[in-house]
Amino acid sequence: MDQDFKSRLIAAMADAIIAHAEELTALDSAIGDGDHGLNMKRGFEAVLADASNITAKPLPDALKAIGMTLVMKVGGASGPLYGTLAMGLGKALPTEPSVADAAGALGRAIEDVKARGKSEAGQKTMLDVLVPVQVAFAAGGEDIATRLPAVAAEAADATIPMKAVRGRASFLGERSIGHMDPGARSSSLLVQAICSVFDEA
Amino acid sequence: MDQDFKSRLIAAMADAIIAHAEELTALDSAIGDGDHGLNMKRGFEAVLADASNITAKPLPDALKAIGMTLVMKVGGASGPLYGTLAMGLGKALPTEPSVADAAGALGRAIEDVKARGKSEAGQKTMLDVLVPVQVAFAAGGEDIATRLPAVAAEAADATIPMKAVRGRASFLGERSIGHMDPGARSSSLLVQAICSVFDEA
Amino acid sequence: MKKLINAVDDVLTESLQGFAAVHGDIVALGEDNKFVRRRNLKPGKVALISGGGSGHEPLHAGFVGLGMLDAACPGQVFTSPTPDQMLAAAQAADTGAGALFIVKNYEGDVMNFAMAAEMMETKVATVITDDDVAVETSTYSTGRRGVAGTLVVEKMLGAAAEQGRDLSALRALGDDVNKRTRSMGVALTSCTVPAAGKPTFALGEDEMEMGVGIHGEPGRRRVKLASADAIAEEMMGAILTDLAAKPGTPCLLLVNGFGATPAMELYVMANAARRILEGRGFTIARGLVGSYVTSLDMAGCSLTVTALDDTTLALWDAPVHTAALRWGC
Amino acid sequence: MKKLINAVDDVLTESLQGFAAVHGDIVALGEDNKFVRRRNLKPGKVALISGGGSGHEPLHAGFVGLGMLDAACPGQVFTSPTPDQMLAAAQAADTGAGALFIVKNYEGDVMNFAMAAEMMETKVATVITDDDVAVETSTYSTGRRGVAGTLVVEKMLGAAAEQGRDLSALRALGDDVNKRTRSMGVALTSCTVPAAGKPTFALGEDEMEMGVGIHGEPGRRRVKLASADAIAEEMMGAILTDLAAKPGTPCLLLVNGFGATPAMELYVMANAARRILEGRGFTIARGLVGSYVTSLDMAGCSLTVTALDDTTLALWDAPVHTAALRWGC
Ligand SMILES: Nc1ncnc2c1ncn2[C@@H]1O[C@H](COP(=O)(O)OP(=O)(O)O)[C@@H](O)[C@H]1O
Ligand SMILES: Nc1ncnc2c1ncn2[C@@H]1O[C@H](COP(=O)(O)OP(=O)(O)O)[C@@H](O)[C@H]1O
Ligand SMILES: [Mg+2]
Ligand SMILES: [Mg+2]
Ligand SMILES: [Mg+2]
Ligand SMILES: [Mg+2]
Repeated sequence: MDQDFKSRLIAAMADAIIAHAEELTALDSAIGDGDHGLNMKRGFEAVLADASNITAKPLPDALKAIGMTLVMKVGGASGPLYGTLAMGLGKALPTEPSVADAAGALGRAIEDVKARGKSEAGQKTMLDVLVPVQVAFAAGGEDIATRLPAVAAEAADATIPMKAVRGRASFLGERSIGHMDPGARSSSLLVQAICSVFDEA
Repeated sequence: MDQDFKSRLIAAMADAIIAHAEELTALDSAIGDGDHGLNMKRGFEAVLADASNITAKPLPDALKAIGMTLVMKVGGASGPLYGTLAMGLGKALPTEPSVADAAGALGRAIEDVKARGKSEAGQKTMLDVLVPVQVAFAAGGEDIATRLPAVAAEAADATIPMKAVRGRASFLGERSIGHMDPGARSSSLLVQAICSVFDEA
Repeated sequence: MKKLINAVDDVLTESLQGFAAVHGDIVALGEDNKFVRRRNLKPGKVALISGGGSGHEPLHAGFVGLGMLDAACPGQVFTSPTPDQMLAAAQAADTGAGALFIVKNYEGDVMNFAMAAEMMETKVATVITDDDVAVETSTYSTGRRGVAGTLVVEKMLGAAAEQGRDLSALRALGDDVNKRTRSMGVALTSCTVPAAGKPTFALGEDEMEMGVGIHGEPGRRRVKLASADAIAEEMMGAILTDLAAKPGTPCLLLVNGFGATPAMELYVMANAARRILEGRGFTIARGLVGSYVTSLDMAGCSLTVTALDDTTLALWDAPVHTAALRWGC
Repeated sequence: MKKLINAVDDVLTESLQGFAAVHGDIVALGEDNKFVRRRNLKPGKVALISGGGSGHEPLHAGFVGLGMLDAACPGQVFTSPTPDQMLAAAQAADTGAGALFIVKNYEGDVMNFAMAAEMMETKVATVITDDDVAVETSTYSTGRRGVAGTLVVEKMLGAAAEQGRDLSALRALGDDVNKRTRSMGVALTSCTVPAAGKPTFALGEDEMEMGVGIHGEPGRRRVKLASADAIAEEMMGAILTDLAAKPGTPCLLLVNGFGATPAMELYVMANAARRILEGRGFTIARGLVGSYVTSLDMAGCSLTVTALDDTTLALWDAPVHTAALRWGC
């Protein structure tokens, strides 16, 4: 993967998060503490600021560097979780991965996230987007980069009727029902951003 | 002065203050600390509660008792001042005063108030009602009890354009201009209440 | 009106009862709640008695205890207490060396304490605090208000009284500390007097009241909301001009919250005030940040500067053990 | 949004700088504001390190000092600090006996402290506080939130660490104190996160949020504004049911303001809580009333009860010298 492509991936992710920061914060205000957008924005601004260093590295190291930056800059619950995801991908991916490599690596990175969060899909968290996206990705097929954003968006929507049992929203019990999980939304935004870059390619 | 007449005087004063407590507080909110109505109400409620004891005393002692009750219950600036006024009247009045006695006693009681407040008429305080009322009272003439309320009301109105140099309103300097002084208003209400009882008699 | 209270008429009583219950090791409540007294008096020491309208908590009851006040008389909310309260407090706290009244300069307070002093048969003297530079004075007017600087006067007098100074020495010291002390405040919101049920004044979403008093009295002027730095600049400018202390003078800086302003903002203001003081060549020898002289639930703060010398610095550092201020013991 | 601040992005830094300047005798600020450290460490003592999102001041930095914390890591407002902060704090505060992390039970905090613990090469243990009974727990959920009871855990652990207890004894003690401690809160208004610029939630003029968290998270239910007595009854009911302590047990009562509630109201609540506790046969051995674990400018308060025994009572009474709590020295 060349440096320019990595740059475009980082820019797309950062742009998506920054553009939707207020929306993410508003979602988090409803069932959390109203900082998810601010947290993610701070993290991806830091990644963006360090982009030339990061993209100079081979893909696995670049991902580990992104993960470390997210851990050190995002804070909150999403920092360690997205950081773990990125670092997990970095550990599992070869320098020039195939689609199958990527799907497998995502699966392993998601396991790391579950271990870090003591969580599973179905608990109204980012995992409710990450897991179905990984499943669809692993199933593969034509135009996968074109189809995944819809899978992610639907999965994020599907968190609305869920009752949270992880994350801050879990303190609300029944009252968490009826709102989209902010982390599910940010995951969906990131999937969309990444896919758009692959789509253009 | 018989006990019933003293009772009616107390009731008239207390009723007037209690009925206008919110108005007095609103005036004090504009250029003071918003408690004049509450203070006066608390004081006159205490006088009312003790009315049977008070009215059993001869006039001078009844006035001293009212003054002591006001001092101990009103608090703020108006407590010592109205208390001093009533105690001053009690000291200066004979048991069965003539109109001339009354005007003279009021004059001496007002001097006590000035000494207590280190103040003079013209400083946007209750004295701007008490002083002209005493002057008109001392001048005497027909239907004095019918004419004094208008003197008092006009005098209270005349405090509106004044700049305060005594009382809490003085901290405002120029900004005290354009509002009626709350103590001037309560004095005018008391004059009106007292005169109405004499008028009926 | 949103307040954690029961009936409006019971706020003061219940608050005092809660206070006395929680701080029963330090204070005792007088009959009819007329005063809050130091539990263990020190015989032979001049009794320091303060008081004023309620709604400024922890002032004054929170400053009763070793090294500060011997008694505090709580008036109704924002209303001076009455002479019977001061008489009862003096009777309870005076162990023979006389009583010193510490009174904030409001005519109500001054007159009520004066009446009490006239009625007393034992030795009494009075110190009046008037540290608020927001009020532009003239020789004809009532003068300035006593505000947060009163805390400094009470602390230093408390230490001196504990050391055994006599009544006239304490009165002179009180006047000296008051002269060394200047304050100014700003409000971002009004306060709401419980009995009134609605805000005392109305401020727009983008307005503040510069030079506000501690009862929500209007101040110098109503202005557009400004940054912490700009606010501190105006307040410190007025304070330092009036104080006219020599650069290099060690200062005590008190950043005082009005009741609804959290510590995070007070420390932002402390930082702003510090930069200004240091920029003008003053040293911050001591600092105190917190909500000590409040106006019910008003948002905003005041800044107070006391120009210290060796004596006043030592008095500030002396042990104090009250509900709201405690150090050295 | 009405706040005494400069630029939104500078609030945290400036507040920390103001704090460090005013309390320079007690604390020092770490590089890049990663942590606030006790100025004079005690060699051989286990280092107590806490931290969490900012906006709860004086928690935690205000509790750094003799007899309490050795370091506190401030996160962004309401956002857990990051592992580099805890690593830096541990490096600065650990004098060889290891570090104990005191963490409020939020997944963000727990995970960030866990990552730091995994990265550390020196001895480390963790105590998690979860005193908030407003959250109805189940075995599947994240459990309860850590709220104002964290102060009690930090104070008692601080005293025990000062006395030389080792890391595993301190961890066990921390768990014990946490189990003895229950809290619940109520909000009368929302708070406003500076970077968000508007209130986190909206409450009607006649509504309150019963069981609110310390970040303005919704609580058990939104209800009509009630009297102090009724509020205290519901909160103490939930606390005492859950605590299940024997009548007669001596208790510590903490009445904690959320930032915009003045002392007068807190003491009304203290009085209400006291009557309920005493009515149920408990003794209030110690009380603390003030704004210690806040939610920026939220109005409201929490009640905390700790069931004491001789050990925990002595640990509470032991000397402490921090910016926000000080006694015995
Ligand atoms: N244990 C967990 N497992 C997986 N995802 C989680 C977990 N806890 C929280 N999250 C995700 O993190 C999001 C919240 O992130 P953020 O608001 O940045 O942190 P915080 O909750 O600490 O304020 C949630 O919406 C949820 O998707
Ligand atoms: N020095 C004074 N001399 C005469 N009247 C005064 C003086 N100071 C205050 N007053 C009167 O008292 C009134 C205010 O009374 P009140 O509100 O009850 O007391 P406070 O100002 O202490 O709150 C003023 O409106 C004014 O008429
Ligand atoms: Mg959040
Ligand atoms: Mg008034
Ligand atoms: Mg008043
Ligand atoms: Mg958060």
